[in-house]
Amino acid sequence: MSLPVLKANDFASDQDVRWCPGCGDYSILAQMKKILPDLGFPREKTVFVSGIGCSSRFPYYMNTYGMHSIHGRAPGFATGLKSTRPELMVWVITGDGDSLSIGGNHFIHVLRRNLDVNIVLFNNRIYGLTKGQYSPTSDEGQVTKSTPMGAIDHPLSPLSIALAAEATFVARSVDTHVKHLGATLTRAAQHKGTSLVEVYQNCNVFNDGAMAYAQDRAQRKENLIELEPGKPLVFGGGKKAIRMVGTRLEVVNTDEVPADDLLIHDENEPNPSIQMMLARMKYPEMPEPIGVLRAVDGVPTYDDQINEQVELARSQKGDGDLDALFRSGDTWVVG
Amino acid sequence: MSLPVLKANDFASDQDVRWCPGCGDYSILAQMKKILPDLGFPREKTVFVSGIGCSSRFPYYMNTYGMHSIHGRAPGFATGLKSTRPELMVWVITGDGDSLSIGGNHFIHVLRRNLDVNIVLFNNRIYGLTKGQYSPTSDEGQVTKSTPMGAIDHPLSPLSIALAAEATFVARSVDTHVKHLGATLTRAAQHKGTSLVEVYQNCNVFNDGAMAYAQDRAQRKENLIELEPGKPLVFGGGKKAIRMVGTRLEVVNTDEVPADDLLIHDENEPNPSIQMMLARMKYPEMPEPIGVLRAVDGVPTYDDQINEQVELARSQKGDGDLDALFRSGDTWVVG
Amino acid sequence: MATAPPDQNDLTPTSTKKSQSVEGITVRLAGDSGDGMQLLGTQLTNTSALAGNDVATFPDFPAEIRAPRGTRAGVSGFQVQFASDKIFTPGDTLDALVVMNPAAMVTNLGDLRKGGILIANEDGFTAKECKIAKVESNPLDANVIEETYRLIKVPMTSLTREAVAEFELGAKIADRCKNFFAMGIVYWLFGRSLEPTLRFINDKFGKKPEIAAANEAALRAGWAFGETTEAFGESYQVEAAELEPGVYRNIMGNQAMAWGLVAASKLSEKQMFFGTYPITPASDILHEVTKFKNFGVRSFQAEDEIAAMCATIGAAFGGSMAVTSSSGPGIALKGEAMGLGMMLELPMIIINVQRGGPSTGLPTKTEQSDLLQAMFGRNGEAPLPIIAPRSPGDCFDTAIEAWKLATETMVPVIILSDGYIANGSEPWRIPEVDSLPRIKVEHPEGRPFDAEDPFKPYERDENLARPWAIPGTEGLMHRVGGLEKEDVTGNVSYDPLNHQHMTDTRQAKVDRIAERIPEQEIFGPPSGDLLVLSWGGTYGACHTAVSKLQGLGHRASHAHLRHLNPFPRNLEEILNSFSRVVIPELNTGQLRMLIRSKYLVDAAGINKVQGKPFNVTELVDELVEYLPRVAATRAG
Amino acid sequence: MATAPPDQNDLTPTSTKKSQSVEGITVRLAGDSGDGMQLLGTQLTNTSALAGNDVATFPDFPAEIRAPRGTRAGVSGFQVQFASDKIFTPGDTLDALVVMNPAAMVTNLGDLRKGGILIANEDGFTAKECKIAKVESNPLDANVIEETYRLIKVPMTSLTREAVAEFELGAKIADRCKNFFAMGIVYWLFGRSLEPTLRFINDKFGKKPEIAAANEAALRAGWAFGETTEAFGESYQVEAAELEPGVYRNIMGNQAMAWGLVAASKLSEKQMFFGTYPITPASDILHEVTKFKNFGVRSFQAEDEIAAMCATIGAAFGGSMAVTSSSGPGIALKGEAMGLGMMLELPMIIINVQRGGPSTGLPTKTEQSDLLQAMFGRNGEAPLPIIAPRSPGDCFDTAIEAWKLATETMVPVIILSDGYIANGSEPWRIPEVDSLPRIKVEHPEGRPFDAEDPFKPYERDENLARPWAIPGTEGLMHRVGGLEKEDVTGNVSYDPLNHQHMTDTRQAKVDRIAERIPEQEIFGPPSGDLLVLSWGGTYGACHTAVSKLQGLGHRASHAHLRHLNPFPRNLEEILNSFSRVVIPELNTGQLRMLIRSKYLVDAAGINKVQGKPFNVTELVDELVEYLPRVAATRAG
Ligand SMILES: Cc1ncc(C[n+]2csc(CCOP(=O)(O)OP(=O)(O)O)c2C)c(N)n1
Ligand SMILES: Cc1ncc(C[n+]2csc(CCOP(=O)(O)OP(=O)(O)O)c2C)c(N)n1
Ligand code: SF4
Ligand code: SF4
Ligand SMILES: [Mg+2]
Ligand SMILES: [Mg+2]
Repeated sequence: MSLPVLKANDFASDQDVRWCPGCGDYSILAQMKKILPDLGFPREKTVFVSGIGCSSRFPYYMNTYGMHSIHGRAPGFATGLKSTRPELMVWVITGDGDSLSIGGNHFIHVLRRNLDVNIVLFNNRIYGLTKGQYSPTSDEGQVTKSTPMGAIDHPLSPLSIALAAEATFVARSVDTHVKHLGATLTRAAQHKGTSLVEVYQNCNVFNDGAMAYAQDRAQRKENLIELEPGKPLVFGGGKKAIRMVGTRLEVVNTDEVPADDLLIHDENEPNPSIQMMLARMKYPEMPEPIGVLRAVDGVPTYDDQINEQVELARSQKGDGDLDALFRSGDTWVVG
Repeated sequence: MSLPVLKANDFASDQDVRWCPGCGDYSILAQMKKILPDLGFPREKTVFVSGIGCSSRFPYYMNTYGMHSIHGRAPGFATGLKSTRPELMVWVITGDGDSLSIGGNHFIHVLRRNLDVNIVLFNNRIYGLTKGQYSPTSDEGQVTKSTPMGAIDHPLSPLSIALAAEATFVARSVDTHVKHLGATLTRAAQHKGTSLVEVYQNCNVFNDGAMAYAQDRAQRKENLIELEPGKPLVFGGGKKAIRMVGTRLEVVNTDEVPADDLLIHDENEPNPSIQMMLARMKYPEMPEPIGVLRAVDGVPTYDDQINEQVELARSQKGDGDLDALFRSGDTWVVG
Repeated sequence: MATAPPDQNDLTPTSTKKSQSVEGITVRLAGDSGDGMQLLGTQLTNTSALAGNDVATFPDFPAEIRAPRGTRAGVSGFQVQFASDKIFTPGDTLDALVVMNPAAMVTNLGDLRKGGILIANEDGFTAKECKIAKVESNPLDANVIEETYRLIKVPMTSLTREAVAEFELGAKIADRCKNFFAMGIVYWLFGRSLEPTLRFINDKFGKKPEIAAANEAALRAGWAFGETTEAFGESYQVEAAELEPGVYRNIMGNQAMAWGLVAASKLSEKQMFFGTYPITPASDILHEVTKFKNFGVRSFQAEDEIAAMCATIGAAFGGSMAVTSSSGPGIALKGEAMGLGMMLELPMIIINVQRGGPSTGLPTKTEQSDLLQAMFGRNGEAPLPIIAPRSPGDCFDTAIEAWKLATETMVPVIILSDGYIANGSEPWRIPEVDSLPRIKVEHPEGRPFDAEDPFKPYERDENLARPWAIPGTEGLMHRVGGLEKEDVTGNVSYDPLNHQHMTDTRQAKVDRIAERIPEQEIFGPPSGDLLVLSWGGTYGACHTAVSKLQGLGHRASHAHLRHLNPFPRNLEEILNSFSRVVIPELNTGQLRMLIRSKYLVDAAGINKVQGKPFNVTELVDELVEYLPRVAATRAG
Repeated sequence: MATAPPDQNDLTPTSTKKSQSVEGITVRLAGDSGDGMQLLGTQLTNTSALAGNDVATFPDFPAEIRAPRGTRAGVSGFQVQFASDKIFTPGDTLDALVVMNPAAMVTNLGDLRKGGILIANEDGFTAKECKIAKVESNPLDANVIEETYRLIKVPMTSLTREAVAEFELGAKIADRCKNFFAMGIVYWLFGRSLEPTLRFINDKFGKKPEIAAANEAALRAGWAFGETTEAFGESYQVEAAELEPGVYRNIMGNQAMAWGLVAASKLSEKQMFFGTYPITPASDILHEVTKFKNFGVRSFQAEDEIAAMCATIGAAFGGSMAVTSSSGPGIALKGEAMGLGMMLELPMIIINVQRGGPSTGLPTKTEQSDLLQAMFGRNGEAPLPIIAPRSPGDCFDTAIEAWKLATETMVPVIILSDGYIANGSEPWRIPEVDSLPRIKVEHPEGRPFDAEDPFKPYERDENLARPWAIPGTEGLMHRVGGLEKEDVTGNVSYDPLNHQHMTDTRQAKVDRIAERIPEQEIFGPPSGDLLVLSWGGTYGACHTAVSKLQGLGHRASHAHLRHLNPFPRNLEEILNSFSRVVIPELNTGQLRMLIRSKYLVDAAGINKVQGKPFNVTELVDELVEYLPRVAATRAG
């Protein structure tokens, strides 16, 4: 079958985009429209499911099937959809509040089930749509509308939680780092099993610059490590890297330690403990890793298995026969 | 103030205990009644809050204040209670379904907030009260009423999830190992911040023997490691231990490797990555650790902080004055 | 395959004692949860059904999995009525009561009619057992018992031990056979064939031959005890009932619901997705449905009810027959997502097997108190159709109708079952599969995408249903969501008049269902002194009560609602044709409030909130109060 | 501290033009979300209130945080009515409309009365802006506009730039000052003092003196423009209204709610716990309440609404004044836990600031469609008291009353506010703190534990309230939970008659509140041709409409319900005293259904589901249809 060659714009719906000018969401939308044609998947087989939040308006802007559902529950909808229609490419679009506050439980469960969907978590560390309350990823002490004296909750790391749920694909990217973002989304799409991509996204209205250390082109070199499989974790223009000493990670200068001492990134390692160490690296104490932290293949997906059981049952018992069912067990005749 | 000396039985309510004969819950109840008098806390300052499940009947049997709430939400109730009444000792009693299925989100959030309550998670790897459906901790492939062809979800580890939420106290014990259980509950009670104790509990009606490897006195020596701070992780009657090679853990014979090579347990290490490795050790591939995996002091608790902000505000602005509030900003006089 | 008529089998001994023919018998078996009363009851039910009786059952088990042995809380009961006439309830007062211990006796005796047969396992009435049951002295010794009932004390435990001694099973296992001994007595007493139960024993314990043999020995010993002991004078015979000809089987409500769903799936050529979270008394639907994977059923035990509801909507969006089930507390959790389901206008089924409320309430007891929750338990104006089965077997038809309404209207349909019909059972005439109604479901076809003429997801047909375009269909890409949407295009719209129009339309599409469902039927004359209006699981009791009133010469009729939203189009006319309308409900008057509001009819209520179904007698007693005295005299 | 009367201040220039005195003015300011219309509106409101007018406001902002600049979706509006009489609504049709761009003009023009003043920022009407707003050609050029309205085109952007040129701010910042220029015009037109706004500018921009100076310059330039341009003939004066004497301030509904809560906390000597999850339009209550930590307020932003509700119950169990707030979708999520709160019989407040439904609906719009959800949105029989404020300022009293009812009844009380009153504002007479009612709350005292005489947590007082014994109290240890509980002891009970008793009692304790709340008041004669029955945020429109009908000579009265469950004890009598009862609601008839059902009164409805409040005129028009013609003539 020859597929028509689609362009980014073919994935744009006819609806006006309604994010604030300058919002990081625009860039994620642009990258999504850009990578989708290359995946070679027809528009009608692509579905975007979202919760509620600024980020969750995303599906309206895509010329695919879409569902703007309710707050925090997108993984639930995706589970029903993908389990019954495994041939579709399903994306889940969510925010930090949507996925980690009200939706934290569904988030864990979709990951542990390894449903073959791609989750893009727009992390702006704030509730955007409701105009600026702190979120589970906001900093301790952060002053927001709901925390005039500073937030007292200790923030959650979406990547840590995902790793604890033994997610099979865990990655991070940044709204302004468009190439990296596009590449990361592509890899997420290609992974079989649940893919999680956390995207640092600037909310320029309610939390402007909260992640400037990662978004700003100049700063990002010093503060981010672009992970590459099988390579050491270098940053700072190749001058610095990460070493594991005993059970801890530390920053070293590359010209001061032998290359063999450096920690080599293994995204395929099934035991997530070291990946968890990476996920916990936090600015300003440490540089933060972006790219694919974990990509483990071969773990059965929920959608495959639920459908395999149906096939197996059919092959074992034959296609369901209503009449036989009705007459199973004790029956008797009247008249 | 001299407190009356209480005995275990003083903590028993007048209600008949209604678990199945042989249920592991009895032993946990017995240990709780046993350790409470030694904590020297009056009964009226002790509160048990539970969700729904066999395990969640627990509060009815304690002669303390108690709330048998709704399914999965006990941490929520505990948060309201402890935030406003920090002087109370609050216990949360929950099951594997209650805490990890419907209640998974509240579980994570209470842990990340480090509310100073003690959570006892009765893990029988099954839904007991609803008569035997699989739970988030049931084995892959487990055949239950709701999974006639075997469960296809990959199980969750409560300890891993807790560690990812940066819980400050994470422990495990076993219903049949009564001494260890009592000691672990005591340590949980003494910890400031959220304490989580997972207890392997036998449901002899719907999942009998699922954890016999840990509950059976003979088997447990081979299959469990009793963690002790600052000590190597030995088991098998001292013959075997754990070593960390590169980024992985492995079992070694103690007489074959130098003592210095053995992994030493550090429950106080703030970075939970190694503790996560312990939490992931799973029978039959590995022995499983019991005892305190993690105990990190000095992390501010939610209840302390919420009350400190109130005090601080009072000291900064003075005790709230209604009249001043009403007259703040623009006012005018009529008549 | 239909089994051979039971009497052709010679495995059953024949009694030589006198036997009396009666129209029907109501018997309750009560013992400790561990005593196997539910099994005994099920066997007696099946056997009676196989004997051609009409049967109705009411199992009543404790809230605890296994409450401490011997306590009142641990008593498990099973009531069955079998009769040679059509019956609609498991009976009010008991003709016979079997009790295995003191707790069972004290908690159940109140329902035994004066002069009824009380069979007690004497061995279970030790001083220790009496203490556990919190009774002062052995209740069997009270004079009043022998004076009021026909008491037959049987040392079941010891007799069973003797009967199974040869198999050397050890006391514990041997004692487990005593329910079969009790069963033997009961079978003798009511002239039941042993054969179906012997077959059951064989199927169930076939792999453990001694156990099978011991149970058989206990059953036969019980039967022999009845035959030989002086205590029993005669046995009772209940002739076969005149049921509609056909092949029958026994069916429980939750089972019938599951079967109805799978039938609807076949009839609509749609594979079923069943997303749920376990909860009493709904879980058995999941347990049953999940067996039907070879019918294409995908069952999903979600992390909670909210996820279950959302997954159900997701599956509906994908084009499956999507179903979710729960009970009151779980339905409360689903409310927000149900509102979205309504807004998306996708077909699905939401089953509520009601239990005693509020909050956790009385999980194992029955109630009808979630009707208004079904109507209004969502934010905003969110009308959904509601239908309710009236008996265990009727759950089958209700499930099929729900799916038909859902697909032809494009709307989630709520089914309100309850614990009483869910766990009750009755004979069910097996339908010819070909006779079942096909359910035609269509999806719009694909076409090349045309930006100038985009697909219109909220264009409507004559039922006001929108097209069910599913992902994967070329060119029909569209987005749905919970924000108000523009008529026809489905785009987000904040336009005031559009919101009014969409609100009105969503209401109208539910209302219009009334044009397509059958008119309300009425049992009895089309006008008169009293209309008894009921819904759901109280059908049997209300029907029987009205029959009795009619038998007494009253001008009383019965209308039993299956459709609760919308109501049948002729309901108003019916209501206005009676001097008095009375609505019996197992709640404080929920249907009554809807009826009064809608039709301004001064309907009275008979309301029972006790976790139990209505008794026919209590209904009759209350209903006559609403009837003119003259009628009573007329009948007298 | 009350500020000095505005006219003592000489900062404001005085107009030399003619000025006409009018009774009231309704003006709407509309522009892009980025244009600062909400600020302009708030300033005009405050200034008018300070001038002694009665004022009422209606802000109407887009659903998006910042919808794309210049689009229709991005239009933000603020309507204010100020008058020399008491007024109850922000006005129906506009006397004046200020529009900053084409989108604002086309979306708002429909509400401007014929001959009304239309002030347009000419500079905002470029071809590009017209295109973004999707209008064909410049709407200012249409002849019909000049013919229908008094159009005044002002090149605000360029005039502002000129006015602030001296500060060399750069175009972007300079342009931000143009709302102050517009404000200057408006202030001139309605003879408003510049002083409060100058003070505001100083407070707000004090740290950036050039910005402050530029804004002041723009404001003064606008005023000067009004004074000098030919286009404006005369200005309008609205005299001070005769309000009850006292010290006044302006207050918004959500703010008043927060203040009422904190007042209730003080009055009951109970510290407040406020557990919530943000949602439009309720979040501002959280934002306000959380400022009051020095009042002992502990606010908890939970992970979701369920946790918020549960934490609220936990805090109530602990003895705090516990409050939660949300809007429709969040309330749907709380349903299950609300049922538990009811079962536990603990006092707490549950606030629903209603918004357009169903599902996500129209989050920024108003509606009254959650009344039946409040009544029935839980499983089982779970009655809860419901009260509703009628205006922004009334939220204060409602909060206090809710806490009083909750504590004296031991029950969660639901407050139904709505987006309209939550975001609207009105002058509020500041109460003397001493005049506010004390709320007496008692907890049973401790005593040594006595196993023989255990504490009875479900013993009741004359209000059927149970004792509020809190953890920490010696000897009173007890367990609560969601399973049905035994009367008096509170132990779990499956007893059928106990369940009936407890169900009846929970209902009775809510019903009995009717004995303690005031009788329903009525505006107008106690009997007549028409009773308008309303509730919640529609008070102002209904009151004004009925006044008009009365003014026309109709025998019409108005009863506005604050208590929705239970209803006031004299309501039936009132309903029966009128030939016709009409219930206007911003839903499809929810109160109507309750009234019809309960009182069998054939009440009609006026129902608007458009996300907008009622207009007085539309109400009057519809209401006269229910009045005898003769009355209309009588008036004519
Ligand atoms: C049940 C429910 N609760 C609350 C809300 C209000 N609400 C909408 S979005 C949101 C949080 C948004 O934060 P996030 O998920 O981080 O998305 P963002 O807007 O930052 O992209 C909240 C609290 C809602 N719509 N529904
Ligand atoms: C809202 C709600 N959903 C479902 C249920 C039914 N339910 C009660 S307990 C339970 C699970 C029990 O499992 P677990 O938490 O492991 O406790 P256990 O009985 O095994 O101790 C379920 C599904 C309920 N009571 N409420
Ligand atoms: S509020 Fe923040 S996240 Fe939302 S659209 Fe605006 S900038 Fe983006
Ligand atoms: S069902 Fe299992 S967990 Fe529940 S009481 Fe019985 S043995 Fe214990
Ligand atoms: Mg966010
Ligand atoms: Mg369990």
